[in-house]
Amino acid sequence: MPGVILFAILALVAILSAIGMLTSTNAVHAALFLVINLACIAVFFLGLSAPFLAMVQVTVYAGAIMVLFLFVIMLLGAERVPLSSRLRWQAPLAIALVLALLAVTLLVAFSPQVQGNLVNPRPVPPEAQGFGSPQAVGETLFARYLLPFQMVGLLLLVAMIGVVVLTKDERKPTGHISENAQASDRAA
Amino acid sequence: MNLPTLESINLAASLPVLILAGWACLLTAIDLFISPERKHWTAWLAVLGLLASGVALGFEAVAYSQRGAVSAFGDMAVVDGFALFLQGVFLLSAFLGILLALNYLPRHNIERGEYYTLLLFTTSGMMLMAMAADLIVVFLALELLSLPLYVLSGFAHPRLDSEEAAMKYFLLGAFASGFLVYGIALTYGGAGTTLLSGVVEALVGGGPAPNPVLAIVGMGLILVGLGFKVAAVPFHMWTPDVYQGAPTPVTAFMSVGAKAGGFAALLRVFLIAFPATGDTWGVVIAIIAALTMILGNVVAISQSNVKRMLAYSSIAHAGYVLVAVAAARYPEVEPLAVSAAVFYLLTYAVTNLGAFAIVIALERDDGTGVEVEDFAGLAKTRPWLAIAMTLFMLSLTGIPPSAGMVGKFFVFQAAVQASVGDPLILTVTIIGVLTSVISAFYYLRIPVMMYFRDGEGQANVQPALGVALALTALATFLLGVVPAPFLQMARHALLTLAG
Amino acid sequence: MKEWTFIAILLIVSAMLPTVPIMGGRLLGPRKPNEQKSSTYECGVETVGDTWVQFKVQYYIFALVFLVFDIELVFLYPWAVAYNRLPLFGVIAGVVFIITLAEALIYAWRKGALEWL
Amino acid sequence: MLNETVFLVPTSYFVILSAVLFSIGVAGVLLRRNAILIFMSVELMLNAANLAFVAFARSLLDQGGQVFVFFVMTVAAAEVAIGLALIVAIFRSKRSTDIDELNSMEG
Repeated sequence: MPGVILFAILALVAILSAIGMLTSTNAVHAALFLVINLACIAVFFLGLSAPFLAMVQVTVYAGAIMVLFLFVIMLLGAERVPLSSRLRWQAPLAIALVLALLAVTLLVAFSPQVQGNLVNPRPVPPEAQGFGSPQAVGETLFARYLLPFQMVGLLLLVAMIGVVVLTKDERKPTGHISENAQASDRAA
Repeated sequence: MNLPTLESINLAASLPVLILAGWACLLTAIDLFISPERKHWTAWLAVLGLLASGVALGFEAVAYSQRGAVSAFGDMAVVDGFALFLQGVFLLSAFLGILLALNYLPRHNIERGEYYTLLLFTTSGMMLMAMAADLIVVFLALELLSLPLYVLSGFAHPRLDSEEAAMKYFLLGAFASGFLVYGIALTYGGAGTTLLSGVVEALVGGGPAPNPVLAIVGMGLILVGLGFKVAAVPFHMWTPDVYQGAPTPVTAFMSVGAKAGGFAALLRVFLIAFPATGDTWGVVIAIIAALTMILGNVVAISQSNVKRMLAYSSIAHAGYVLVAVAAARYPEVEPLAVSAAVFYLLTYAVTNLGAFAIVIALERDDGTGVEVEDFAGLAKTRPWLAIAMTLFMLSLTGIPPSAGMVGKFFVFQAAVQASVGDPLILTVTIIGVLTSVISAFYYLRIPVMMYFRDGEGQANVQPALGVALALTALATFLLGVVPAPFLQMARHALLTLAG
Repeated sequence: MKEWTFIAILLIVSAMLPTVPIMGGRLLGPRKPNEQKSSTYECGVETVGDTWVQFKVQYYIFALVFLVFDIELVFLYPWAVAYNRLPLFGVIAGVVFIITLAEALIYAWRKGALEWL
Repeated sequence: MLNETVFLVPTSYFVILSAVLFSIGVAGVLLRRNAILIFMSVELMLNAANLAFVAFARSLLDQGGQVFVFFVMTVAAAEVAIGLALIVAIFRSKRSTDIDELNSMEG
């Protein structure tokens, strides 16, 4: 029975931190709430026998991506964030839409057919002992998923080109640069 | 776990994509050593890459006609008629995209080598999307297609509206891929595999953990994700601002390429993975198609900026292709409907790139000059330009002798065949015909402005743009007058199950 | 299975080490704030300018380049671990991946994304 | 301890949790105005999908689900790289990240 209790605690922490991120006025607090959420999910990965993914989640997601978010928030000093939504009718419509989405997914998740044939996790059989370990992930990745692997290589190259194009400005300065860009360059 | 052997990877079948992607990487390196003044060399090298990929595609098509469809990269990708025909459309639109940009970029002082390499990356993403046989490849191809487009739409980045366009496109794109990933997650849960051919077994009760209800909810979320990419109605809000803000050659390529890529994914996922639940998604897509056609055409009437008008027209044309997709759920109509949709994408690509080429010709350096009034009196000052624009507008409306007419006729023929037992498709077809009539109003407004109003319609057609204009005008006319060879090719563009 | 318990204990202990003294100090320590004590300490000098001083974009580009190569590393780890059980083209795929990202590095370096000053 | 006994919780619990987190993410995107917060909500949505993926992979004992999560993470990282570069570019020329001020092109 300890599993359900641990699951309940972690699920509660995850949901609360997600709501915290949603409602916090300070961008830095929102980022830290998201880090807590990522940590909870990393522990879930550990529990679902995906240890390698848990480590990747911590190093890549919480480690690199959230650091970048905090970096940008600090860089832009944009941490005082107004909570009020822009148009009056926008908020209720959005909430209604989200509740409908939630209702559908929960309805389905609780429906008998789904519950019936959802396979519950059996204890890991001896021959699949290395399930989720880096070897297992590596073997599957480099045997069956070769094409996606190469596409990720291309994606990272494109991301690098995109970053350089968007931030480095190497054109000949002529009249076309709008004055506020020059102003901000002088100020930065 | 079926370990793929070397010949099941068979690189030969997917040679066009490999050439293009490899050449894009190589060109990124070569471009580093080209001085800023001679960036057009990168453009011509990119065109060279496209031609090489086109030649490989030709050989592959010949091989395909002999031995039929074959799967590549294990069972991750499939090379069938559908993939080859669409890869041809992507290569053509990329080639015209480069021609459009060749003179536009230096004139607006945003000339950088990366434009052409990013264009090649987007095209390789689209080609991979056309041959995807696994939901992972669909997702990654969608990302490989979208990331360069986010950067390209923000290419004139000190200019604020280009950055805003990129920002809106980026946020909506990320939001859509969030839905797509969650949809794939639920489909994986319901079917036990992400292979498209595997999913179809699970829905019928086979597969490791058959859970059809979960797979159907997943399918709905995938439809939302791809709906954003194709700019169908409930998810189209981003289109006008992004199309207006992005540099015009990027808008032209985005309205043609990204849309065709989105439809490639839509057709492949829904016709291969979810044929069994055809009646659920068939109704939804038919309703979305009707809404898209109505809203796209009606709102376009009130637009004075031609770029925004073409944005709403691209939404409307997505609606017509969606009609073909909705009709394709009946197995007996599927071959005709798929080739109709694919042929429509070809005609739309050629016509829309031509229309945008003329908008580029008229656009002055500071981005103005694209209002409808600026076309006044163009017939007198630039007669050839006026004739070409009239041809494009006729084609977009679907009036003979243009390519658009054949495309629409083909789609409506498929829809009529499908609507024999289905009143909904019948009503959608009627709506389609009515909205085409409405669209005549805002399309033909421009030829009227050119011929019957006087004004000093001035435009500068630079060499590369002239070539693009000539090609698109010729193609629109030829596809309209003698469509037989292309229709024949489209008929071979059939979907086959992978693996 | 036991190694996870060690990691769990490590996490708990490392979490406790900083929090216990801070919480202890806050709860047990006497609280007598005065104007002098509660001003921000800037080595005895009055603070000048606001705290969110802006730094150069250059640092930000460096962080992005780090992110891209962090991902590469995460992909190469399973490649290295499952190296001996890979078919030939699995190895070739890894090599092609490394070459692609080496080119990304050359591109970033040549375009000056790696300058620091 | 963690692996064998503890988490033998039925898979539907994880599906429900990921559905709730996904809905919170969607709400975040629709309600917040700051570009960075919208972006974080998208990350939350992707994380909810990752959780569902790993739960299904565990119940089916199929490694494919975990590899997909691997790819989702790298795609999210690439998206973050470009998205934040865009946010910085916009901020340098407009000094604000409030997305409803991005209206210089109202139709």
